[in-house]
Amino acid sequence: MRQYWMTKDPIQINDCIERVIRPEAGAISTFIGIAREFTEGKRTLYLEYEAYVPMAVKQLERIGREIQDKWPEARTSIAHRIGDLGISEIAVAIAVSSPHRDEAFQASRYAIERIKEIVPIWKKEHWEDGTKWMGDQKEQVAYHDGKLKRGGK
Amino acid sequence: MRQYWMTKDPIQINDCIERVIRPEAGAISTFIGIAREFTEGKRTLYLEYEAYVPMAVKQLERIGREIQDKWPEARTSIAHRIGDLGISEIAVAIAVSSPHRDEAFQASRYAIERIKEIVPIWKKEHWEDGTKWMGDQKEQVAYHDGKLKRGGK
Amino acid sequence: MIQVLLFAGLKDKVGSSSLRIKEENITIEELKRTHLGIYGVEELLQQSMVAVNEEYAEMDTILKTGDVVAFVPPVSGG
Amino acid sequence: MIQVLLFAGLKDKVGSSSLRIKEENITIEELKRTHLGIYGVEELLQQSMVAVNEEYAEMDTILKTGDVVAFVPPVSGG
Repeated sequence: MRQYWMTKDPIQINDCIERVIRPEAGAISTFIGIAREFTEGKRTLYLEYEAYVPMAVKQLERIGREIQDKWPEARTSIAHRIGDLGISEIAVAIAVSSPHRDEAFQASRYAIERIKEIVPIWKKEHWEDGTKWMGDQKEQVAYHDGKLKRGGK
Repeated sequence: MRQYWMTKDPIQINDCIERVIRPEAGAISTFIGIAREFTEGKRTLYLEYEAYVPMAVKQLERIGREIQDKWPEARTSIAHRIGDLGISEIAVAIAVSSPHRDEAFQASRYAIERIKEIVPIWKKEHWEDGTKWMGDQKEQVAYHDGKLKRGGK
Repeated sequence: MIQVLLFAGLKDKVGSSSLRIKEENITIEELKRTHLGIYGVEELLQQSMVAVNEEYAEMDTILKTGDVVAFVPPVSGG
Repeated sequence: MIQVLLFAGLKDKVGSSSLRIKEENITIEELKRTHLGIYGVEELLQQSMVAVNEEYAEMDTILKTGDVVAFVPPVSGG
């Protein structure tokens, strides 16, 4: 059972949760990114996600290793959707378990921030009046010169 | 459909998630507290939760109002189990949706901290060699003089 | 008549989850002192929060007949 | 032979998701300058990270034949 995957099929958060449950775990923090219909009044019809799939999986695995380095007792699972998503469908699901809640919260937050930095996935907004490939949503200067922001230890 | 409830039946995180999804939501942060088998090597056989149920529901609703005051666009749902729980069963499930992830993370963290402060629920550990009612796990001085730590605005 | 609810360790030590006390117009502090002293649970009561009719209340709240007073030992939900 | 992969806006502007370039022993920077200039995507390439064989790489990496170079425009997953 892979802990990190990309899929064209709808994601169930429980698929991630069941991969991180273990007897030492007392806390699970999950993060779910869903397709938002209204952004400051502007209406999205659907989202389209494209990815460099094999590399995206490797980068998700890398995020998992970074989390394990930072929080050794944490266990992580991440799934990301590709293709077309209707409103309120799950784009990304992250689950992190740990003995106590503090690390679980920190690690799941870390995971989504890193996804937005290093995982080769792109979102295209389909509005009523046009489309646009979104990028650079973190407004990281690091992107602009084409360099990778290093994480981990 | 109630957003906040206490139950003797197993909790599904999706029951909380479906209560907070809305077209403006792009992020959902959930927290799941599960029965941990091993705590620093000591083995728990099962957990028992007791609650002052009607008041506990009111306090969960109060936490929801506090969250709405702090993060007006957040929507919250919380379920807490009572009775006996086997290892890895869900004791508490929290889901918070919001347009963006920062508020969702903050609010779900806030919810679990407040649950541990003000909601009249008690956990009894059943170990191989005895039992104990747990209390004061936050080590809040506020408890020792019987005063309520005020939250909200 | 005032109803007193007890939970968790407090319930175990007192040996009951509910007490009925024939009093009214007394404060919670007075109720503790005059009616709960016999159970030897001073320390737990000292650590407990108190609720009247399902809402947290202060120790100087005056209890009316029919009120339900709950002693809430340090909570451990979640 | 070097394979170049393009994604998202970069793919749309170039009009292809993959290019085959008859070169070897050149840096990524040189590849960009000599073979991608014709597509008018300098700004997007400038903002992009680059990966060789599915791992992020620096612009001065020297490409061997058979390498797969991916230009990764600012990502927007999650």
